[in-house]
Amino acid sequence: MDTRLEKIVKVLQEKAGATYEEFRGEVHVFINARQIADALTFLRDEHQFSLLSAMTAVDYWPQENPRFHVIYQLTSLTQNLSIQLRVPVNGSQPKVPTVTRVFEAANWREREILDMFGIEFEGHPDPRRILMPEDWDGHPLRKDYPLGYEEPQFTFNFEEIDVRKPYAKE
Amino acid sequence: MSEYQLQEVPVGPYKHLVSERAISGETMLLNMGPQHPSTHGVLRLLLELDGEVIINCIPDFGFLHTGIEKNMEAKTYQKAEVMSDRLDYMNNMGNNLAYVMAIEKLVDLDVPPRAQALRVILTELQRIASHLVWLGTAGLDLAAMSVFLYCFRERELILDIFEMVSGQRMMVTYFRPGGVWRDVPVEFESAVRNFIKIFPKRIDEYEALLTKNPLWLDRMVGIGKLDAATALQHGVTGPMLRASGVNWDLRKVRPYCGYEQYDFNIPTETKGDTYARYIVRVQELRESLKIVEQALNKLPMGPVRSDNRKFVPPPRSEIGTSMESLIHHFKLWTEGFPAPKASVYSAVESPRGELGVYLEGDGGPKPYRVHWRTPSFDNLSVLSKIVKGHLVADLIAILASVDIVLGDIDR
Amino acid sequence: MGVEQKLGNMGMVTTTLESAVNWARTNAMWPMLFGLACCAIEMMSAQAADYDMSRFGMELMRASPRQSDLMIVAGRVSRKMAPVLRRLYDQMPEPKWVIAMGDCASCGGVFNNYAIVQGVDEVVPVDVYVAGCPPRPEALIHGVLTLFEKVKGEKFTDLAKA
Amino acid sequence: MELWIEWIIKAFVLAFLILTGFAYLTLYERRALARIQTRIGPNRAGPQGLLQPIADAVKLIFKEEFTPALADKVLFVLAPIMTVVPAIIIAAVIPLGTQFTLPFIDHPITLYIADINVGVLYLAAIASIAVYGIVLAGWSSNNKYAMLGGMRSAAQMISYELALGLCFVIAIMLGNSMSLLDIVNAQKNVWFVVVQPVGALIFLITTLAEVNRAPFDMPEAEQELTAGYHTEYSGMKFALFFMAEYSKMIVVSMIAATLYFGGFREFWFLQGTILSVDHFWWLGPIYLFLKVVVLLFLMIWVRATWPRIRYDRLMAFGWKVLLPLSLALVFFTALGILLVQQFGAIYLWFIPISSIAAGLIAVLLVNLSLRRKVARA
Repeated sequence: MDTRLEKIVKVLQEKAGATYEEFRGEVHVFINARQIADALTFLRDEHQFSLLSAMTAVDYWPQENPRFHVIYQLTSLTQNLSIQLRVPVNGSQPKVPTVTRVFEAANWREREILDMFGIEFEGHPDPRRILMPEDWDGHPLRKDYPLGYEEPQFTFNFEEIDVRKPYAKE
Repeated sequence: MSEYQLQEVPVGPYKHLVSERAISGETMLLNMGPQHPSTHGVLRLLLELDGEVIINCIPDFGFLHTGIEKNMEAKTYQKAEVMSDRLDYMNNMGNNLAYVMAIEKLVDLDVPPRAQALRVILTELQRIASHLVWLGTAGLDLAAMSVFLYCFRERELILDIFEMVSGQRMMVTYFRPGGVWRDVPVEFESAVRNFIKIFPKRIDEYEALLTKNPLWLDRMVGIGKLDAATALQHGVTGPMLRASGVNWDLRKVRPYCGYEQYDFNIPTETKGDTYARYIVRVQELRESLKIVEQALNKLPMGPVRSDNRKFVPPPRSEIGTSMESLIHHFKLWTEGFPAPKASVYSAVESPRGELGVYLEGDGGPKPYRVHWRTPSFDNLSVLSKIVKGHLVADLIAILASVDIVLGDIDR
Repeated sequence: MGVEQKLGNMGMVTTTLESAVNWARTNAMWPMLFGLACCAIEMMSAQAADYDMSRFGMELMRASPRQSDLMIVAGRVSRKMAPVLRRLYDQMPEPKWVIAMGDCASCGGVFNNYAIVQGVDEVVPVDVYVAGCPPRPEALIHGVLTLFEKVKGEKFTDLAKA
Repeated sequence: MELWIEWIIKAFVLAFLILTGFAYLTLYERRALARIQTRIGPNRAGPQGLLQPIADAVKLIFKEEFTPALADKVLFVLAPIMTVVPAIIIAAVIPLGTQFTLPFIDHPITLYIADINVGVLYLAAIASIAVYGIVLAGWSSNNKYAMLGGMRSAAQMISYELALGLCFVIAIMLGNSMSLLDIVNAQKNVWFVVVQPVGALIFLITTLAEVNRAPFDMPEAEQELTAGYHTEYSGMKFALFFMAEYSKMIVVSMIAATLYFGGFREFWFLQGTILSVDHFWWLGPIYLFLKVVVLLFLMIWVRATWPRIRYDRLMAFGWKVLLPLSLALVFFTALGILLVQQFGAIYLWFIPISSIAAGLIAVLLVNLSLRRKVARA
């Protein structure tokens, strides 16, 4: 691990009780949901991690606690460093405080996670669905959401499919 | 005479985003898109207009949401690559590259130098092709229609090269984990050289049509100014960020595929307006061409695929003679290769900015989670900030300069 | 529908008129300027110099559905886009035709999932399907010519009935 | 008795000419654009695509007519008519040639419908009516894009009409008459474009705005307002707008040719030769046709090359550059004419020199302000 990152991780460990993992040179810091906004502010202001490169979530269903990880990938342009923060989130009523006040890029990313995983971001200024229609049921990227497979039509199952498949009429 | 009344856009879900005046009907809500000639696809912008001045711009997208991330989770690592082509459909080679680099990082796979050089050549050609489409459509948006056709003429040359190496014009799936699909044909080099010879003159042609054109300047200069701090706040990357004065290009700062061997500049501008973005992209055309030429001159001989048989299928000739190869081949194409239970984030510089792939394995042959950090998504998020106070016509210019690809945003 | 709906069957007069009108329709079919995804780029290529759809009088891409005759569904149609697409189709004046360009528009293509309409024929009636992902510009032009063949065989009476 | 038959026949011929001209102008434009853009253009309908306009027309006739439910029905139907009629009747005063004598009955036939003594005024009056159609179309469609298009059209027309009018004035002063025939005949020796090149240039620019052609095609700016004022129009009604736009292109080119490029007169070097209009009357229309084709090509060329100017810039350009400049030109022209009257014909050179100087100053100022803007941004 980069010595500069080491220092940062140490501070996070002391301040927020974070733990970390390392894989192929990437540092993943696990942090509590309550401290995420503070941790991001700290990284942004004191270590110039000024770019929130990516923000996403992973669903570990059927594991319930923690079911989700919310992932913040940060980049420091001046130091050319990257660090990943991961916030474990509970499966029932998943909630994470918003970080839109730290990074505005998080605004749409959080909406996307809300849309796709159903994780609520407390204090988000505009909590609407972003990709799916407003009236969509469920959160597609959850592991318990079906992919929505439809049987392809081939010559041998023509009639069978035609019965089920809707066609537009003039 | 019937009573005249304009049909109003329902404000409902946008109530907290528009101003009071829109609800009272004092300002006009204009629905731009999803079918509009200059939203570059199916983007919907809800505009609040005072006369023709934009007070508010609320982007609404997802009309092209394809469920690619979910779909990739249902396929093996190799098969899922097919999906990556269709994300940002201007940057197919670049998407492939981002994805296979993530896999290579996840399973720790080496790539032979020839494959690296080929990847550089082809992604740079793709960058040129993408910028050509951008330049053409930006010209078309501002009604300089001939540029569009000239740009597509040159793009065809690149597509011919792609077809030559991969058999497809757009959805190439040419880069594979551990190398490329197969070696390039013998005509490849002469085709690329021909392109290198022709293209600089063509760039001059576009520049002659646009760069100093007073109307073009008038439409572009000082429009949609974006300062570096706001850009970073919104996660803007790529030419847009460089036009705002931040010299950040992953090819330079975190070289991959051997970009460190090539001598090229990262064009930056400081003004951060629409024109600066145009200049940055046009200069990038030349820089990319420089890289292509150098990579082609240095193109080493040798294998184009790693010989790690656990992840890379053996060549055809081996299958007939080696039992082990046959088993590997069979295993790879029926079951796929397992990847460790871990996650990586790997990013490349796409024509639009940082194209990152978050890839998580679960020990099985299918990715547990693939997330695409797509540059257009963040680049677009800054739009509503930079269009405020501009005219509708400027919105077109700004939108063109952001260079969004809806497939990239909606995924 | 246009004038022909009021004509009905008038024997030879309408047959000759029919072929004249169908000839006009095939030679002046204005597509709607409407692209969805990857195929839209190939559609643009088909308009550009190397393939040049303008030879068939098709370079007048109309941005307004009111003035277009042909809807080329170029790309995948998501569940969110489907109502919009149908509305655009409804806004086009008769007679109108639809080409489903590419695999996604024809049958869902590689995206067999929750988000994509499995074939645009669930939403609008399709005249010609063009295969390919994306189809080459030549394939699109072939699709257009196939549509022309179809249009040439159309009868006023059929249209009046519909 | 004979007179009105003659008029009706001439009116029919003229209307026919303009309508056919419009149809083939669309083909001309599409082929020329295609050439510029390294394409081929329509070539499948008939030999070399010559039947393309007919195909377009037949298709549009047999297309469904559509009126939006919330549109103002009367005005919605009236608007295309109001746009197309002025575009055609404006041609009535344009002289296509001199005159000839009908054989057997010895009746002289003039190659224009009316030579009214205030012909130029007629042009200015009719030309400004066409904008009503566009504004009404935009308003009555009950569509926001259409309304924005209509509003833009009105604003644009007002700002460019003035400079256009002043360019009429220059031609009137040089021709010393308001009759178009006199103006043409005054250009027998030297075309007004030579005397007043900057005026001719401004005239061409303002006519581009007058007929809503690129780069001034604000009202229908496709990339901004989808289709602008005719967004909701389909079938034949849309065709009428199409017809109006292209007929106006032809007519303004005819006017430009008449006022500044010698009208139906031959080129000055052909004067007195066998190719003079005085020698064969039928050469007049041919010369005019050639000039119109060249001017039309200019319009198409501009469209293929230039980006669209922004709406507010367009107005600023009209008010701040074209209007003062054309006022200056009027002044210089008047001064030049005075000098000629006082001191002799050699002083005619004062007009082009002073106006080119004024034009260059204007270009310089615009350039400077643009450069300042670029530097400031």
